[in-house]
Amino acid sequence: MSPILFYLFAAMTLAFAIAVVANRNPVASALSLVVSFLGLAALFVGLDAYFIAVIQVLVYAGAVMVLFLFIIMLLNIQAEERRKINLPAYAGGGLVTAAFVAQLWVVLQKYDLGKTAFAPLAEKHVDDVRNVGNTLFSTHNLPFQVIGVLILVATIGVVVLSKRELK
Amino acid sequence: MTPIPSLSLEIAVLTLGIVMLLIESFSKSDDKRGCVRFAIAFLTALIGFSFFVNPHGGNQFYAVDATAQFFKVLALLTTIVVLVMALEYSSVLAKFIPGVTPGAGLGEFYSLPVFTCAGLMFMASAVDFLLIFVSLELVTISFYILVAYMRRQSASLEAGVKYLILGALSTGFLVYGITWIFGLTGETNLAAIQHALETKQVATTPLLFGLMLLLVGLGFKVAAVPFQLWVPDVYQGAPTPITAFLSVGSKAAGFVVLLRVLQPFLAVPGVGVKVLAVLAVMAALTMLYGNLAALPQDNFKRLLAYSSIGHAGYLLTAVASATAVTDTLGSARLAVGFYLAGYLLMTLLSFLILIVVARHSRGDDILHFNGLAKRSPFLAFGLLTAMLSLAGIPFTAGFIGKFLVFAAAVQAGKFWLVAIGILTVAAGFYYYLRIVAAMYWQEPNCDTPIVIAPLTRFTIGALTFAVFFFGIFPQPILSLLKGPTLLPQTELHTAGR
Amino acid sequence: MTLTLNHYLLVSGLLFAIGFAGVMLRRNIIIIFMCLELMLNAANLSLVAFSRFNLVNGLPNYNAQVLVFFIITVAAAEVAVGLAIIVALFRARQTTHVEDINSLKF
Amino acid sequence: MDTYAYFPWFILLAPLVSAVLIQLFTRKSHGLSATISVAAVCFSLLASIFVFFGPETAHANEIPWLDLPGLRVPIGVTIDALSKVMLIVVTGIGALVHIYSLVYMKGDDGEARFFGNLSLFMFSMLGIVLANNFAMMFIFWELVGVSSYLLIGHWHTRDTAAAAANKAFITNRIGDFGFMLGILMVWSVAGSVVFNDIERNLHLVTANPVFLTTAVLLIFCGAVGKSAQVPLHVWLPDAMEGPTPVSALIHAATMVAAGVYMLARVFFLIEPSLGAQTVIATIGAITCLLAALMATQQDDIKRILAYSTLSQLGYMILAIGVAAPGAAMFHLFTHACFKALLFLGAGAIIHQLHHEQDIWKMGGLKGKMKWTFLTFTAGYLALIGCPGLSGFFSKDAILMAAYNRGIWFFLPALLTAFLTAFYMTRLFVIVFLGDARSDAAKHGHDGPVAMTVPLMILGVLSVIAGYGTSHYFLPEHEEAHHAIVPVLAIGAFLAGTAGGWVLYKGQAKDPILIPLFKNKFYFDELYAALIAGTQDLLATMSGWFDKWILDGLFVRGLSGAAWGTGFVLRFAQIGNLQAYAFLFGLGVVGLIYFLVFA
Amino acid sequence: MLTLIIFIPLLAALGILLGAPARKTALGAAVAQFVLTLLVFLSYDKAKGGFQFLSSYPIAPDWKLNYLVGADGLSVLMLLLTGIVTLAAIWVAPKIEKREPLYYACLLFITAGAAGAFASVDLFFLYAFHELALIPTFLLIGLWGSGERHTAAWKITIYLGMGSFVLLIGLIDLYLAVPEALRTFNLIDLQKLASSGLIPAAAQTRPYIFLLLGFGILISLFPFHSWAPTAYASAPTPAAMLHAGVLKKFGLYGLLRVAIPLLPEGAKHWANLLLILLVGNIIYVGLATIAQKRLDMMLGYSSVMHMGYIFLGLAAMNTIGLSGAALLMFAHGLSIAALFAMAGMLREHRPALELDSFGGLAKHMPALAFAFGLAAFASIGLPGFANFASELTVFFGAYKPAAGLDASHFHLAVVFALWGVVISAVYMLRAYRAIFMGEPGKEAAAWPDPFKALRWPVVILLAALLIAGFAPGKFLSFVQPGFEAVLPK
Repeated sequence: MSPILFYLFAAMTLAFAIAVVANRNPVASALSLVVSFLGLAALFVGLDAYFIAVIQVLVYAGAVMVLFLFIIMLLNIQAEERRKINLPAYAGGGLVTAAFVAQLWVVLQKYDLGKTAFAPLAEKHVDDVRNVGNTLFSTHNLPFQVIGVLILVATIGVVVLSKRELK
Repeated sequence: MTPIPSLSLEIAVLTLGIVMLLIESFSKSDDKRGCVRFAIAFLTALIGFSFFVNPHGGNQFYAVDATAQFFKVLALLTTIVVLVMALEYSSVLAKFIPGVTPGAGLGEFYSLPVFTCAGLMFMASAVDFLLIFVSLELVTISFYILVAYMRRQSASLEAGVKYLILGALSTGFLVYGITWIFGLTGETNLAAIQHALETKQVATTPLLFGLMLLLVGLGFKVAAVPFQLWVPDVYQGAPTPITAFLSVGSKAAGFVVLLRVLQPFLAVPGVGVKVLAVLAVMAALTMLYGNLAALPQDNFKRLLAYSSIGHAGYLLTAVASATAVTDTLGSARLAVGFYLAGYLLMTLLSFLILIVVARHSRGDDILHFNGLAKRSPFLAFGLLTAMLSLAGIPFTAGFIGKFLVFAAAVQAGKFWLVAIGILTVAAGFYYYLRIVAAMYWQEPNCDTPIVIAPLTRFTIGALTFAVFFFGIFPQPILSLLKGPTLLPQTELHTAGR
Repeated sequence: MTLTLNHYLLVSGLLFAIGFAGVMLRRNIIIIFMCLELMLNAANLSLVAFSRFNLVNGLPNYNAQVLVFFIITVAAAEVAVGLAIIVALFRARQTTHVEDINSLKF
Repeated sequence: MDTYAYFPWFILLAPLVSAVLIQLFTRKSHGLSATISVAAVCFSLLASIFVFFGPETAHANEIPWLDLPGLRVPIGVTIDALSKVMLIVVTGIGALVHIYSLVYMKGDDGEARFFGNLSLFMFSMLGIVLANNFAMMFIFWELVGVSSYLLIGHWHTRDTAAAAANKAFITNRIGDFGFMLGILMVWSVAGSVVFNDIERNLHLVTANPVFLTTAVLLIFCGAVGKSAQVPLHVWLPDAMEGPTPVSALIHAATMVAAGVYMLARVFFLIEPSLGAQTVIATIGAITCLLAALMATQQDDIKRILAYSTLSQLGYMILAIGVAAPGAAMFHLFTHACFKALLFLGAGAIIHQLHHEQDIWKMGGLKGKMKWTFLTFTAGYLALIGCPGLSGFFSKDAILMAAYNRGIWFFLPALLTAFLTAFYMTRLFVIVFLGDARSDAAKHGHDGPVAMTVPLMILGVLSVIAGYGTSHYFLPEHEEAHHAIVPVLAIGAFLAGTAGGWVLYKGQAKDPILIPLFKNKFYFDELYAALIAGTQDLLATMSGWFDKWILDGLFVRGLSGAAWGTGFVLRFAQIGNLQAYAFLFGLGVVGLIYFLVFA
Repeated sequence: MLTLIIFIPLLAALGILLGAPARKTALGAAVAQFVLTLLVFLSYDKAKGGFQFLSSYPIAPDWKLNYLVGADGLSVLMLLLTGIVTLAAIWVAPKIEKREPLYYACLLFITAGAAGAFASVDLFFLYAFHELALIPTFLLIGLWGSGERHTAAWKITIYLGMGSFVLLIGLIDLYLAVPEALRTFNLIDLQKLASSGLIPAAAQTRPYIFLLLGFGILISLFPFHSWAPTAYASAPTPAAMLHAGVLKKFGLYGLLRVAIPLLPEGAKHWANLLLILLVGNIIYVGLATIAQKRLDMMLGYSSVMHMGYIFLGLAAMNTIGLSGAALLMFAHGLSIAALFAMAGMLREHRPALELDSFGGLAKHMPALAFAFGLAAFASIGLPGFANFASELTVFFGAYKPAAGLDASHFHLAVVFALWGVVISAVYMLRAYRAIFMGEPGKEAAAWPDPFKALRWPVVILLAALLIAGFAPGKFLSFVQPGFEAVLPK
């Protein structure tokens, strides 16, 4: 991926991520999130992870975001009412974030190996889906089964937690 | 008999869960108690079978070793007692969940712990970040549901939300930490990571950074300061059986993962010592926070929450003293294992009695235990046992646990931790004995007779006995804990290459 | 100028930090939840980057990609359960505002 | 082992058996108790006489009491000239006092208890006499302290008696403090507490003169307490709160002399240390002078005698200090006779006058209590050193020894002789001569036979005790005999008697008043202030510190602080999810800093 | 046999909790225990020496941990003390109005714990058995105590609980000080290791200070004593007797059995510290005792003070000192138990036991006055009682301490200790005078002489004191060979 595209998508991802946090309107936040994830998917493509990129778009931008929006609509949540802004909390949160970023920066500076470029792949076009699928269903079968259980449990949970009260 | 493959235990538990779900779906009767009793019997039988599983085998994700077997037994045991609690608690639960008839909607409440149990068992065996992550999330997500289960009680929902948000936050850190570790070593299997760390030159700073992120995630699971804040609120709000499950199961699994995850890094120069130091600081803070903040509590459930933080501190002390490689006295793994076993018995005992008493006294404050020795000497004695064990009085399992923890700390020469430990133990004496004082010194303020279901009575009796038994004869647990080292030396090389 | 691993790691880290900041700063639970998703995705990004960086036999490390797949799945399940809880809470208290849910304290 | 070896044990055990029997079984029966006690003491007396005339059995059999490596404490007896005569004194006077007490204590509520305690005292005192080692002596030393305590406090409902008993015991304990330390010091170098062993290893003790002097002086502390020497003399006058027979036996004749006896017993230690001798002699001289001065202004008949006892004890100590233990023992012997006599006489008077003790409320008893008067006179003359009576000889021996040592020891002794004559004459004149000054005194008469017979026996003894006995005590070869000493002594005697006679003949109240003497040089006040200023103050301070600082600040404070910290920590648990997330983040950042960058 | 001594009270306690008649069962158990301890005392073969009556049961083979009981001369003596005081304490217990079964069960638990601790030849059980008494004490003081009983119960429990953990650290440290292959909890084996120099001198100082502080807290070593007076003052009579008389001796027993023989170099290293603290016990606490206005507090403080003498004997680290200390433990246990027993009788009339509220009791309660007088004099060291003989021995021992210790420091300590004898006379006589002497008040004249209550319990205690006082050599010969064997030459 050319650096320009990288910068573009990275900026897009980050900018809309900030928008998620900054927007007062939940719907706007949700939509910003979708755009951010799209940017992310593009970055995945740039890393030759096509399957993941597709999944990202399908699951996140498709399913999860719809769910979010759906709930926001269902609960009819308006823009966050203008409550008193808790300045110390904002300042504190900001400071912690800044500190975390600073630490991350230093860590990256000390990670010399990370300053090298990516090595090229052995072949130009990798059979991404096949490889992932192969791994998933052969060697990584056990965690995959556990994921299945997890989804079962989540399903039960959602049913239990949101089934209607019978009067 | 021929050895049973280890994985069959988890499969059996999952099958049980699914069968319970099917019964819930297709059974005409609303009364699921028979089903629960069956589950209890089944799980009890599984504990028996677990001693016959093949001690070898496993693969890159799934280890079969003494630690795993031991923690699986703990998970099964916890689940059994939680189910007993759930039966005892069902009348309370029924009030707070929607349903036409009294028993409706309870079936899931009984089956979810079984799935959680499977998750805990997977965690006990997990030696690859993939399986660790997945099984951890299985456990966590079922806990989200269980904590928020009482939909009509806003406290339960509030607890659910808090657990959800903070849990997800910690998951974020955990995943990010795994990312870094993977990125630096190129492996997700712990043995492979160890191999990589031994052979490859890995940049220390990013490694520490990743490790710390990992510790954040695991620290959350085991309720270590400063990631303990969810504990009191969630414990108090959750249905009591779930609180017990959280404080025992989740914590035990957290510690087994912590022990396994730490293992590869301890030998790395410049990393192991620092990690242990940071763990020691966390341990000290955790002991102090849990035990001191418990002092002014008046609600027994919340008090147990703080106490559970305190115990996490002792366990962390042992982890932070992980230097001894042998299985003798002073080994951290032994200390953690035994401590957790004792902690399990006494905590479950306390919660079980709490459920019974709270139902009859209509409240779970300390003053509701006033004069319990007169109202029900049996319960009072059970709770006395639990409190003594939690406080660390000899001849109880809790004492042997503390003994091992302190032995590990002394062995490691961490005397400042020991000093804090002693101070906090003294604080612990105060708040645990407050319950004893309430039960024995005070006059009862309500004299409704306490009726105890036979199964509950039996469980209380058995747990009480076990607390004393393992306090006097620690050898059975020691033998269980003895065994091959943490990581399977076979199949070091991962398949993904 | 070539792209290095650190470029991706930086983006991922910033994304993580933004998500984290959102969790600390926003007061609407649903938005907090979105921010948590941001954090998970930040991890995904660095995972994919590392996977591409740590080539195995000239191919990306598929271990990591499978992990990303799992993370996405788990995140989806988490969102489902989480939103169910939030809905239940909203039904009980008519709010999704964190400051309103502090009956359990001290 | 010959039969004689058993006798010392009989002497020792008879009173013990009596004491135990009385305390355990016959408390209710006064008559029986008294009989048992008297029988026991008579038995001891008889046995003592046998022993006295028996052969010297220095190594009678021993019973091991403690037997540890390096520390052997036997219960064993020493029979030598010293102990033989002391046995006779103790049992003899003891027997007389017991008999006397039969009458004196008749009808007392605690008669049985009294006799029980008296027997206990006899046992303890005889133990001191017979002891063949320091530790055993210390055991009985303590026991006489206790029996003295019990007997002084016999009338325990009286507050003054209780106070006096406490004072006596504690003052003695202070003396014992030094005594024990001295014993330890000697033992630590000599390796044994048995007198014979120490004597054998004397060179080890004397190797270091400073050490020796310290040790001897510490041992001397014991004597200071027991024999009521300045500055630990204050208990003895107060001890007169006890029944008079007790005063006679314990606080005049025997127990208080135990200090002197002990010093004589360990004289082999004192002998090599001139420094210690000087200190001992000085203390003795000061005591005899001060006590005599105090005696001149007392009004209580028993107190006058008590101060006189102090003064005479001072003499004995002085004698020890001037290296004349023989003279000291001689004086001890004669003093025991006449002082017991005087006390018993005073007791007879007090008994007949319904417990009146103020000499100014007596008077004219010469005619009414004839026997008492006669015997008292004998004792009086013996005490003041009337030539020809026992006191004269013994006092003369002491004065001679003091004179030989130096004029500074001799002069106080001489002055004391003068004062003794003065105050005893004062007493004698006021009590027996002149007119009766109270109703009780008008109706006085002699006591029953059991009372007068002991008086008579003692009276005879007081007169004759000086004849034929001196060789028994004093060394064969006198160093130097100065004629001037007896002359001066007789002079002092004459001057004192005359002075007393002239001043007090016919007086109804005291013509002279010297507050310093009357108030006993303000020792009691000084000590009261000292105790209040040091011990009580320290006690109060310690008590306060313990309650408020150690327990309050540290123990309760610490637990309070823990609780308070817990209370504050709870506020981290504010219930707000956002706050939790923030703290969580803070923790993350902090720990990353700590782990990665610190 | 030793197992029986431990388990008879335990079984009796369980029986009582399950409904057996409380007082009868308890008394029966106490008598049985007493007879057994006496039997052990009489049948102990002094000529053979060492640990006898050994029996063991494996508990945790991984740690070479066994339930191992046995008794040498010291244990035999302490067991006898336990038997005597338990019998007296249970006998003297007054009528209990509420929850009688629990009361007696607690007492029996305490005695079982004490007996177990004294009979264990295994470090782990030595420690564990002692703790058996902690909670019963808590319940006893809190439920049946007097005055500020709750505060007192909290203080003693938390203080001692914490002390026990300090002690535990010391024991662990000691266990780990031995080379790994040889590690054991077995005291006999440990002793062999120590004697053959396998516990290096450098590794002895740290465990010793932990043990000293841990045991010290249990013994109320200055300045960790403030739990004791209040607890004893508030505790019901039998509990105070058992605790002050027997249980407190456990700490000393531990020092004698564990700390000093196994860690002699450590003991020497810390000897000066111990001297300072024990002088604090004797002088400071002694003075504080004088300042007390209540009999129970005074007795509590006095028992703290007397610990100083025992420490003095221990500190000397020679046969004389240790033997004297051992006998003094025995003697002090009996005398303080007797005093507390009688204080309990007085408490029936004046619950606060203020000294000023009594007076002149000797007149109408001669038996009590007599018995109290004996006990009081015993405690301040009257010859004829074991206290005197043992204190004397301690002084001798301390004056010539073992080689390697600074004798001049010990001389100074002995000076203070001897002065303490004066102090103890002051407070004890003051109290005796305030209670028993003087003119009795009107009310007091009507109080009956508790002759019956005194008759057996107190007589047993005093008789034992007298026997040991008259023949201390016999008792010392139980402990002396043992000490001689373990002390470094």
